[in-house]
Amino acid sequence: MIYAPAQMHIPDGFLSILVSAILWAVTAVVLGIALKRVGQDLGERQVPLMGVLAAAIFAGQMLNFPVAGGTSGHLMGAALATILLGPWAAIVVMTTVVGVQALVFQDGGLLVLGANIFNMGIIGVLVSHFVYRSFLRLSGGKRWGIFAGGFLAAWLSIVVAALAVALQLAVSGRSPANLAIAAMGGIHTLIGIGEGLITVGALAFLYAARRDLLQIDAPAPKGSRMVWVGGLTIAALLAFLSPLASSHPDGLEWVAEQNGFIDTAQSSLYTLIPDYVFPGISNEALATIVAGIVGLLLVFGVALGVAHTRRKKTA
Amino acid sequence: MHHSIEVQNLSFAYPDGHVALREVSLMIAPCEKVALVGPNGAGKSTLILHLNGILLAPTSKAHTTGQGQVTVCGMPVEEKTLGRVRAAVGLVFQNPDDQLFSPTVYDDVAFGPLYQGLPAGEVDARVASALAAVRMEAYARRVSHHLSTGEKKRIAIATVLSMQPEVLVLDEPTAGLDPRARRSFINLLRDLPLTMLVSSHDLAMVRELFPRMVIMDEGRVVADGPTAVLLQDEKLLEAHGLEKP
Amino acid sequence: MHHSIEVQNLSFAYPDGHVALREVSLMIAPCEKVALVGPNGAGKSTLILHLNGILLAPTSKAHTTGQGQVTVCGMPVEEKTLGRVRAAVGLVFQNPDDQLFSPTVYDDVAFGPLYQGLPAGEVDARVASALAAVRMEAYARRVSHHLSTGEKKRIAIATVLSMQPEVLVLDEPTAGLDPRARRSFINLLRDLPLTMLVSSHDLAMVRELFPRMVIMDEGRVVADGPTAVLLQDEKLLEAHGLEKP
Amino acid sequence: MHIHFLDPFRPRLSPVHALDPRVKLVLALAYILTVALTPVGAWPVYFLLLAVILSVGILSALGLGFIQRRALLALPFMLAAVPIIFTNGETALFSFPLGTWTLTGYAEGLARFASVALKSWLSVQAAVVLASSTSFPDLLQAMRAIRIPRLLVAMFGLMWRYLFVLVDEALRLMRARAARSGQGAEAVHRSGGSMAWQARVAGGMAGNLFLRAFERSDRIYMAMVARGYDGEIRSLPLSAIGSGSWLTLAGGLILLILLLLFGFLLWG
Ligand SMILES: Nc1ncnc2c1ncn2[C@@H]1O[C@H](COP(=O)(O)OP(=O)(O)OP(=O)(O)O)[C@@H](O)[C@H]1O
Ligand SMILES: Nc1ncnc2c1ncn2[C@@H]1O[C@H](COP(=O)(O)OP(=O)(O)OP(=O)(O)O)[C@@H](O)[C@H]1O
Ligand SMILES: [Mg+2]
Ligand SMILES: [Mg+2]
Repeated sequence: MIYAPAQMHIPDGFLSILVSAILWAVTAVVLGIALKRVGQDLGERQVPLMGVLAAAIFAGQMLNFPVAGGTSGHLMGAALATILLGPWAAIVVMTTVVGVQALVFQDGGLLVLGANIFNMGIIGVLVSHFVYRSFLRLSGGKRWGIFAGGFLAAWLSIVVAALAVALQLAVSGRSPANLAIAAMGGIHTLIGIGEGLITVGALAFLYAARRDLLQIDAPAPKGSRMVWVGGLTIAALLAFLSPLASSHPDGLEWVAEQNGFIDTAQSSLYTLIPDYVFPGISNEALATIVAGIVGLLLVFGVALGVAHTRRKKTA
Repeated sequence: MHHSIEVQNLSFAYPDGHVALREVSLMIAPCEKVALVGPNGAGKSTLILHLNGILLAPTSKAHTTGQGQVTVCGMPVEEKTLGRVRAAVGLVFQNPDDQLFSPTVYDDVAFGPLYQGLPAGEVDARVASALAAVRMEAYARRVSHHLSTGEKKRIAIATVLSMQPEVLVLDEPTAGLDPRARRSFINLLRDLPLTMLVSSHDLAMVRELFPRMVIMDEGRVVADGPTAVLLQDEKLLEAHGLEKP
Repeated sequence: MHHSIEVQNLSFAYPDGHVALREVSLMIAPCEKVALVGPNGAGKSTLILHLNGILLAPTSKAHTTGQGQVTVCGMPVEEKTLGRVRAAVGLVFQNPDDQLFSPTVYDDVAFGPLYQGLPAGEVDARVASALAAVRMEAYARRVSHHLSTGEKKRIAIATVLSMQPEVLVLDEPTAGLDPRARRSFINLLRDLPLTMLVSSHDLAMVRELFPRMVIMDEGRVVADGPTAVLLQDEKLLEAHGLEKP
Repeated sequence: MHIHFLDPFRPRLSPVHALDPRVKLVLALAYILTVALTPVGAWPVYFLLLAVILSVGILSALGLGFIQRRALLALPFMLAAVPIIFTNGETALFSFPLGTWTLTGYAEGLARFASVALKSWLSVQAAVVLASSTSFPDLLQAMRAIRIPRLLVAMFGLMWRYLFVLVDEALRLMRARAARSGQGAEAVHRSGGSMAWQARVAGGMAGNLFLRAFERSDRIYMAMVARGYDGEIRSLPLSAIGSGSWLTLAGGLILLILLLLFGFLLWG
């Protein structure tokens, strides 16, 4: 496969319905704000600019460099997008990228798309913005601030997104907290270094060729203080939560249990129904009958469909 | 003495099944300058990509989509000679923007020598002499991105000259140049003392610069001979979508 | 009757201060076909961008970096005539990939009519006739990125023909085409019954297709006259980096 | 050089391909939702869901081998769920020594893992069939129909269009780098450079790609403006959905609801 970015796209089935739904809701709200802001900031140019840059991020994820042992480093691009476009446009761009990856390339599930956008698009962007802006401010827009800020923003965006994935898996009861956090965190601490180095390389190129794109002296866009605070909060929260969760896995287990409990409660509601609808038939018997009927129908349908296509082809 | 380039019976299909080369054979002697012409899709670029192992002839196990053998400066092109083949054959692509990916001209020209692991002093010397060969000494500290197309093309050539190749292979070098830049580029090519294989649609340049010409169409070599003779053969040219310059 | 294109004393500087046009004047009568030639950076593309108001002459307040007046089909090009000007002047850029930005050929050709606010049925009819004019009827449902460069160029022309313009302005239409595609493209241009202004480095095509030729250099019009005459003037050509075809 | 193979769409003459893309998108999402809601341990339902997706796969004439190969993409992620076999449950199923530890697998954990793996496998098959039987322009229509914001749909369209152009650019960049990655004749020098330098070069390539994308977006903007674009996103009206497609939609949804009910019923 020519295209293989960091393994961070959660497939369907790996998050509980509740977690997926909550993250969809959060993502939808943030994305709504971002879409509105972007229209105000970029005006008519927004569509071509962001569409093409989303394609550039996707293509950029294919650029690799050899790391030890036949593996290679790749770019995720959230930090680079944030530095070049500002947080709001970056959120929209990353949403487009992650969306196309799921829809077209099955990289990440559709039901958990909200979570994947949240991890790579929103968290990654907020944290990058927070780090990069802070460094710019600290260094007064000097070279070292740009490069050090870019490196740390990229590194942190990867690590934080990975920790978020681990936490979501644990809360969904799909992976024990201590293992997931240690594994995801550990691996991505290394992968993040690659992301950081590539980002710095890209910044060096752009610094030489088109310094104006790095928005060094640009006034912070509207609403970016909120983003900055958001980034700070998320970074702090995860830095605090992850070690806590992995040293006390029981806490998260408990959440996972509650989560499972909700799933259960929800479904036991439905289990009442059949007894009213089909009085006198035991569940097992019903199961067999329905299975038989549905199976028959399916086979019948397939046969019909195949015959139909044959006829079309020969016609 | 060995030939600079020896292609024997090379066939190749892309992964999607499209056959791009069919039993191509081609010999080029040291210091010969040969033009490769033919319509779009003839397979010129595909052939060129074989000459430095970016596409591999099927002697290597991993690639079994074709057959044949490519030998460059006496080395068969295969997995384990790749490094040395790439140092011996300098490949310059059509669009210079695809080749200049470093912040400054210096960094770009230094890529090859640095990759080879040469010591810093040697790298410096290589860069200086490569830039001198394309007459761009003054540009070392410039940002490639801001140069004109003609200047970028020269730098692109310098990026492979710094590896001191024996053979220079260029894909459509004059495409997109205005007449003035084209003229100065032709003069540059004339002066470079290397074996040269150049693919082009610019038959006027071919007539001026290359004593020998190879015509490809639909993956085959359909003619190979003195440029002056082939360019007189209007029937041949027309049959392969070419026009007398 | 009015001229199709009337440019009077147009000067223009880019925001970075670079002066790209200096007192350019140019009149083109309806159904005339005129070529615009000159070295890279002469200002050809900049002039062309003024003809449909992408860059605006300084009659509008927002743009005060130059002076002069552009009139197209009797309408002064300014903020409030933009919609009609853009329908009257069809602009085709050099790189068809930048021009075909929609997923399918149909969507691209329908873009102009859609933004003119035409009803769906009329849009359909416009698309069909534009594709017929470039002889690409069968391509409506195709996806742009699967097309060859020559096909893309034709579709790019269809995208502006669907707006039924009076004037067609093309920037370097034959760049990057192989001889066969170039030939068929030249035939297409010959057959289109529109006023035409075409910028090009391809003097052979200019000689064949355009009775009148305008030479620009460093932002000025340096010659304007019958192609046959100007192409004989070797001194003039050489002074402006051109070569007799 | 072209990368047509990136496009997962495989044109075929099949009822699945012929189905209205809006109906297909909704059914695919409903299927995945059903899979997600089906409780752990409701094996017959999983079996039926598998029968459904395999049937659709056969109907689509894409070839089950093709679908399964693409579905493998989600496989590496399974590793993340493996530990629950050993940490979850009471009924010990098997155990083996691992150095000083003993690793015990539990029945409940195994059931949970199996259902996660199954859910993921079933869902990804549905996504594969959707993407391979629907051209992207059709998917865009479907997205418009289910009220995804117009701006977002427009960006999906542009991104997809330029994906191919820019991936070609990225491949050419990598080719150019490979062409210059040579090795000296003398073996004294180790070739390849340091990892940090290689990463910086890759970064330069990314910067180059971005810069050209920026400049391209300017030219695209001009091409759009030249044809009347004013910042508003307009599109042709959607065509009506045929009655056959409505029927398929209704039938599909009813089947999925039945399966879901059945799952809860069996599980309870
Ligand atoms: N990556 C690829 N996958 C599949 N087919 C390809 C690929 N690259 C090129 N081809 C096809 O192989 C054939 C030869 O292409 P090639 O690029 O070698 O032609 P060319 O002679 O260089 O043409 P041009 O003058 O346009 O550069 C063409 O039909 C082309 O469409
Ligand atoms: N956006 C811009 N900002 C600043 N300068 C520009 C810009 N676009 C073009 N220029 C400069 O304006 C001058 C005229 O450029 P223009 O593109 O009009 O030339 P051209 O005649 O079309 O050249 P070519 O044959 O290369 O297309 C050039 O010197 C160019 O560098
Ligand atoms: Mg080629
Ligand atoms: Mg131009």
